[in-house]
Amino acid sequence: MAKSEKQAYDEFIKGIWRENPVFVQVLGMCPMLAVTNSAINGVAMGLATCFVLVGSSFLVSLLKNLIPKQVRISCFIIIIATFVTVVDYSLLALVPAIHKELGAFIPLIVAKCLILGRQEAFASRNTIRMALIDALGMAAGFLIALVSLGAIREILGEGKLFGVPLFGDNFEPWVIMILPPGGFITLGFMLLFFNWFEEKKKRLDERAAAIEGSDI
Amino acid sequence: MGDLGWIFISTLLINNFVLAYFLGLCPFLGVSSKLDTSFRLGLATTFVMVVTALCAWILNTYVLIYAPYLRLISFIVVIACVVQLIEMAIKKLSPALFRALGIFLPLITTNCAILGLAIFATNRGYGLWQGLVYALGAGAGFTLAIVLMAGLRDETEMSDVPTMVKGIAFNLIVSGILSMAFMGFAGLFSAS
Amino acid sequence: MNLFRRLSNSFDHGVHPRHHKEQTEHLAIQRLPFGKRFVIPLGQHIGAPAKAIVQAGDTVKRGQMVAEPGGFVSVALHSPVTGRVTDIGPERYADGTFREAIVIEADQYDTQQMDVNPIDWESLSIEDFINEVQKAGIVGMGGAAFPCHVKYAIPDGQKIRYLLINGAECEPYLTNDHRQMVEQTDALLYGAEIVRQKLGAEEIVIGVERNKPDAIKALQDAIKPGQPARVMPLEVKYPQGAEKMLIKSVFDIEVPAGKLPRDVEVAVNNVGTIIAIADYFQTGKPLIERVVTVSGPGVSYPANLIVPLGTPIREVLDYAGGLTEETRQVVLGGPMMGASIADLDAPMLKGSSGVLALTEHETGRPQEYNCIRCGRCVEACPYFLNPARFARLAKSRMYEEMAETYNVMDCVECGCCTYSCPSGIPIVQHIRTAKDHLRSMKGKVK
Amino acid sequence: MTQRDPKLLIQPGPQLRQQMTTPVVMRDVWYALAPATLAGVWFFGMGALLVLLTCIAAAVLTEWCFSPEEKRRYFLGDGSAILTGWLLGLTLPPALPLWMAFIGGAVAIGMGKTIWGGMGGNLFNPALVGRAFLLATFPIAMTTWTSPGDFFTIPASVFAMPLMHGVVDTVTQASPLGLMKFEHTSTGFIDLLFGNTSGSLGETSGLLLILGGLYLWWRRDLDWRIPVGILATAMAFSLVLFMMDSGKYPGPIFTALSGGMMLGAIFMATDPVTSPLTPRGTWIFAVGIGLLVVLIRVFGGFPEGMMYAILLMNATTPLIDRYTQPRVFGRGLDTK
Amino acid sequence: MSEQQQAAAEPSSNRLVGTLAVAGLISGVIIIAVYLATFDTIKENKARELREAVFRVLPGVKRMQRLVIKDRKLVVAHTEEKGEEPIYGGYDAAGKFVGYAIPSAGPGFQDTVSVLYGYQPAERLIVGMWILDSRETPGLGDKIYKDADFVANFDHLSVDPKIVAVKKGKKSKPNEIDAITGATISSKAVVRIINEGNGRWLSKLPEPGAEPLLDKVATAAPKAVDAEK
Ligand SMILES: Cc1cc2nc3c(=O)[nH]c(=O)nc-3n(C[C@H](O)[C@H](O)[C@H](O)COP(=O)(O)O)c2cc1C
Ligand SMILES: Cc1cc2nc3c(=O)[nH]c(=O)nc-3n(C[C@H](O)[C@H](O)[C@H](O)COP(=O)(O)O)c2cc1C
Ligand SMILES: Cc1cc2nc3c(=O)[nH]c(=O)nc-3n(C[C@H](O)[C@H](O)[C@H](O)COP(=O)(O)O)c2cc1C
Ligand SMILES: Cc1cc2nc3c(=O)[nH]c(=O)nc-3n(C[C@H](O)[C@H](O)[C@H](O)CO)c2cc1C
Ligand code: SF4
Ligand code: SF4
Ligand code: SF4
Ligand code: SF4
Ligand code: FES
Repeated sequence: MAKSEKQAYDEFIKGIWRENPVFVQVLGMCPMLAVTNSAINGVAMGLATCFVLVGSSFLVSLLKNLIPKQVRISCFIIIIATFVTVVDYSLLALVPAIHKELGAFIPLIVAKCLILGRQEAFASRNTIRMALIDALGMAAGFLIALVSLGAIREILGEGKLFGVPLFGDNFEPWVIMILPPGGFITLGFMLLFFNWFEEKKKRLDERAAAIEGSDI
Repeated sequence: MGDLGWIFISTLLINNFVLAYFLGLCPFLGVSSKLDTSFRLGLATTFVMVVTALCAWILNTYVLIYAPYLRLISFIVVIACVVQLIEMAIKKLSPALFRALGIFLPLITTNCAILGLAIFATNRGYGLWQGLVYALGAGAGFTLAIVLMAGLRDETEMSDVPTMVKGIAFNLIVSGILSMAFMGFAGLFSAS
Repeated sequence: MNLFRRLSNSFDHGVHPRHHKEQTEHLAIQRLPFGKRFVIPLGQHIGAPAKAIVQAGDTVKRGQMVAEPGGFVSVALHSPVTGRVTDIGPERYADGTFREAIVIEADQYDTQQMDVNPIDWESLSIEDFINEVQKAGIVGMGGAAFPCHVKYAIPDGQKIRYLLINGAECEPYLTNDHRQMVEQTDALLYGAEIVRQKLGAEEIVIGVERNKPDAIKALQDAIKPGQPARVMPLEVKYPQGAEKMLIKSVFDIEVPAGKLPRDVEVAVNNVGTIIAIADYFQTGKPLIERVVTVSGPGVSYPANLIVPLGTPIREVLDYAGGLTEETRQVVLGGPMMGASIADLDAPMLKGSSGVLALTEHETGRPQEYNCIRCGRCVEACPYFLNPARFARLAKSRMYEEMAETYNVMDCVECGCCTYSCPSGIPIVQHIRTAKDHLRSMKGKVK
Repeated sequence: MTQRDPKLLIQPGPQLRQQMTTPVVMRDVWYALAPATLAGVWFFGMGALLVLLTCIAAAVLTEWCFSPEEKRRYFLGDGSAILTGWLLGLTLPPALPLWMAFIGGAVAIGMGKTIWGGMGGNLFNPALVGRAFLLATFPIAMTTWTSPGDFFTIPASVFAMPLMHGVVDTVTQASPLGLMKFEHTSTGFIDLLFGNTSGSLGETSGLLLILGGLYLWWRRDLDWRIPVGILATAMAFSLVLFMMDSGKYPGPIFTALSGGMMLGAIFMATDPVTSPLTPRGTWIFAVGIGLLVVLIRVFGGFPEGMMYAILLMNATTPLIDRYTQPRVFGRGLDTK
Repeated sequence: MSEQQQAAAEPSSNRLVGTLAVAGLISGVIIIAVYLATFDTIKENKARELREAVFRVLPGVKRMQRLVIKDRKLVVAHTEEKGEEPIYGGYDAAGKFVGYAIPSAGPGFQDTVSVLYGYQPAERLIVGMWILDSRETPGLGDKIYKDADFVANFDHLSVDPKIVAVKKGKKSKPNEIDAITGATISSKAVVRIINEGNGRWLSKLPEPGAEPLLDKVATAAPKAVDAEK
């Protein structure tokens, strides 16, 4: 069982780092950039996406043997759309203030290839347990990305984090960060940082390999 | 609110779907640096958008007032079916047009800008003509953005962009600059 | 813009380098004394190499044919001196390669008189005329060394209306054509008349840049009433002498890409070429010597010299006072189109119009910067190409696009783009690389 | 016997080069900018000079940090980073906090130039990328214009703590364009020409900028089509509007002399790197800028449209270049 | 899906349609369940939002009701109909008419701005203004609702001949407001939107004193709620 534990752990972690849907696969960005101008919006959008992803992965892997191949995409989409509608109504009922900011973009979760892609690539081929773990991992990765993006934009753009002022009254907000260009630029620089990190790691690995090689 | 001209200018320039709403980013960032392809993708998208606006209006007027909860599902299903039908129709009627636009049609169906258009037009309570103009503006805006981007990328393919930046990160930052430039249109025709 | 260009008799674009002609333009042509050893490469013209018809040890007379044409696009070679053939074998060429050549040792005691006779050109048929020109070894003296008679072989259905004589001499430093126009005006007009009549052309037009007023005047004065000839003063601009530019300037006709001047009913010849033809038919002297400008800040006594072909470059330079300390580079031809050479013992050829010694000041290369897209090259290119694009595309090895979208093959390598680039980008070099690549690819496909 | 002469160089042709080099071009632009800059500093005082120097320092520092080591010497040596900082500085409000100016300079080079591969690779005017970023980031500080004042008094806002507001203690006054747009008041022609108005350093003295432009034109560093095209288009467009309603719309002279029009048309739209290569393209580019400037100034949300007009046309430059290739000599003729 | 199943024969089209139908059915059931579960809350949220806005723009108002133009007459209409453009009537505790709350919208700096403003017909005054929806720039344009000074401009503002925005501090006439420095455009947009609303509505409103009476039956209904609740 240890092996499967390890495997499950790997499955989970890969979504957060190695195959992070945002930073590595750069998927499903559209609604994300529009709404992540504050950390709380990032959390809300992230959770909404998580719910849809996990819910539909569960259902898809549950029903995978019943759905004929020819109509699987349509079925997936119907399942996803169902969950999205559920999220939409729930947010509207429970947190109308947040729904007002995200509202228009929530239905767009349907169109994110990230979610459909997970159904197609993973949930429809794996056990319920693995599908759930995979979905949770991806969702966590997505959530982390959204929250960090929202946090950066909120900190610079308003001097706050989750609405709490950080720098005192005299802070000069960087308005661009909450405007559309700020979304592009922030994500661009985050990816840049990711690339830089990966490159650095690769170079270190190479050097380590070279040293090992020279020993022989 | 009903000024059609302003709706068009606004969606084309001020609230450009790509540069201000981040819709249709995948084709925008990923598809191509080939001008010709981008332009045709833009045209096809505009076309699908207009059809979508029409469908959305029909649904909103005749179906969804009775069953608002079916909005999302019905939009998706109807858009997918209609695009499929159009694709078949074009293939039959005009092979030339099909060669020009056809291969893009299935791709476009999954593009969030289309669904976004239907949802936004509904949220704004647009009527038929307003919705159609909105779709036209959004499609033209998408085309404008993607064609400009294709030009920029084509040009930079030959310069020595640092490897670390190359790829999506670079495209995003360039989009940021483009989006900044488009801010110049803010307030157009609403101030005077 | 266009109207302005028309009024000043010129083409669009091009560059205005300082022409530096003042060093030699007033110096009468002198004769370079005969040296000892002459090297006559068999393939010094465009087309098939000539075939040697002498053997080592043979004695030859000055003006005697030593090699016959190796095909239709090929010409005969003649001995520049009376002497003895010492060797036939590979000899070093100015560009450093080795090529088959006939080596002739001059007879120190000979008077170097020629045993030749004038030719009655008027009775020659056009075919015989072409044969004679080929036999005389005459090639284009404007630099390309293209066999002259090939130009005269007009296919059926085409005709020549104008004989255009290229006296532009747009390359800086060079004044050999200039001096010939001044000193050998009658020979030039006589030669022109021969070619005109043989080709059945209606008119002779001599295009001369305005910086040679004495040549323009001399020609105008010498044209006899009734001779269908006129002189056309041209704007001083490089590359005014490139044949298609010249045709544009003179007749306002664009020779379509990939076509020849004859497709627009024009034949273009260099001044030196026409004089060589006049010499041959008037006296029977084949092409064994040519006028060469020796100039540049690196020589002490610039001059215009009649140089027997095959003379080592060193002897030409020595006659002009030798190279000064500051000399960094020796160029064969003009400074724009000419090639720099490192081997001064290589021979002077039919196409060598000048020997220039340049110093650091002229030849120093600027630090290469990235292209700043300033557009100077675009506005310099007389062919309306986009050299900046070439440089960029070539850097990314996108050669096919260069040819398909941007017509790189139309480039004549005139060098205007490189000349005008403030970022010091060797654009022409990039273009040559691309062309070489494209040609080799084409070879492979076929 | 056939010995290669060791002293002689072999170089591919052409052997001659004209004398102009990129660093010389850049330095020419410095000289051309100097008089207008000095005048601006004279009008606005030491504070403005500090803002300008900060921009230059930030630009150079950023260039140094991010250019690849092997190219660093050339990138810095060509003097274009200084020029970018300088031009940015000329477009900023004279009382802008220095830390903001620093960010502007860094963004101009970092986002406007180095990520594009350095000199020559960028497709947007770096100085304007920096300015657009600043305007969108600190819109209030960037639109707080002070009137020309005493030379030695430095506004306190200049020394604001990093990340904090600057307190503007000098007299603020709307720029001529702001007055025009929001209050329909025109500023005198003479004031505009000599620069005694509120605005940024480089917005002020039209006359000296024109002189600088003439110098550059004489040195052949500048494509005359761009300033001429921009000014002609903008003036014609505003003349049409002016004739329709002279109370509401500014006249052509005001349009030409106010705001960043001169600086933009002469020094920024002409940035060779970001303007089209082909002569025909250059005309289109210039006309496009002229139209956009007036459109944004008159109908848009901003009093000044020069920056956005240039950036927008920068974005179209690759397309313009592609579709305005000159007709190659001897091609595309209608031959029989 | 396992290899064997994939290799199996094509499922019949009945099965395909059936699967889709079942999927649709299940999803329909889920959606309707959620819809019904959230229906009341959502409705209540919306009503509350509107209510709050109306009471904000009409100070002193205790009750409200929805009014529409029908046959060129302003009448009470509790139920929504398509194509209607409603305004809201506000009444004090005694049931006496106080003023109208009029929605209007138009282009702002970025996008459409929706405004609700209170209008008192007797004195021809604007008595309050609230932004229902806008996408103006945070920190600049959003001051049209975040800046209390600006909102306060719209208390006792004369609509004759029309409202005018002037530079901050220059306000001198009863029909003028101070624009926000740095957001002149948004300020002017609000003014223009209100002027447009007035243009659309003022001529259609009944004579002062002839306003529709407070509909006793509807008081408890969500459309006209008691403010003290
Ligand atoms: C860029 C360029 C410049 C040229 N300049 C001259 C020139 O100044 N004088 C000249 O006689 N030929 C010049 N030529 C060569 C002419 O194009 C052409 O070959 C010559 O005039 C034909 O005469 P020829 O065959 O008698 O030499 C030039 C060629 C090129 C490509
Ligand atoms: C196969 C061939 C045939 C040519 N025929 C002619 C011709 O009939 N007439 C002519 O003027 N030039 C002819 N040329 C010469 C070229 O057009 C050109 O004059 C020559 O390459 C010298 O180049 P330049 O004039 O640019 O120096 C021919 C060249 C080749 C390779
Ligand atoms: C990024 C940015 C966002 C802006 N947003 C708004 C806005 O939402 N509303 C507005 O009226 N002005 C906005 N402006 C300012 C206008 O462009 C214009 O400069 C301003 O209305 C002039 O106002 P003033 O004369 O009151 O300073 C913005 C400016 C920038 C740079
Ligand atoms: C005439 C001229 C104008 C220039 N204008 C600008 C400018 O507006 N902004 C800028 O950053 N650099 C300018 N430069 C400098 C340089 O071209 C610029 O930094 C490059 O864009 C960097 O790649 C200019 C250079 C010249 C020769
Ligand atoms: S498939 Fe969809 S989500 Fe994925 S990259 Fe393309 S558009 Fe984006
Ligand atoms: S696929 Fe569509 S939804 Fe997904 S990121 Fe791209 S445009 Fe947005
Ligand atoms: S070398 Fe070629 S590209 Fe350059 S200017 Fe001459 S013809 Fe044009
Ligand atoms: S002249 Fe040089 S720097 Fe200018 S555009 Fe041409 S290649 Fe680029
Ligand atoms: S003189 Fe012009 S190149 Fe020969």
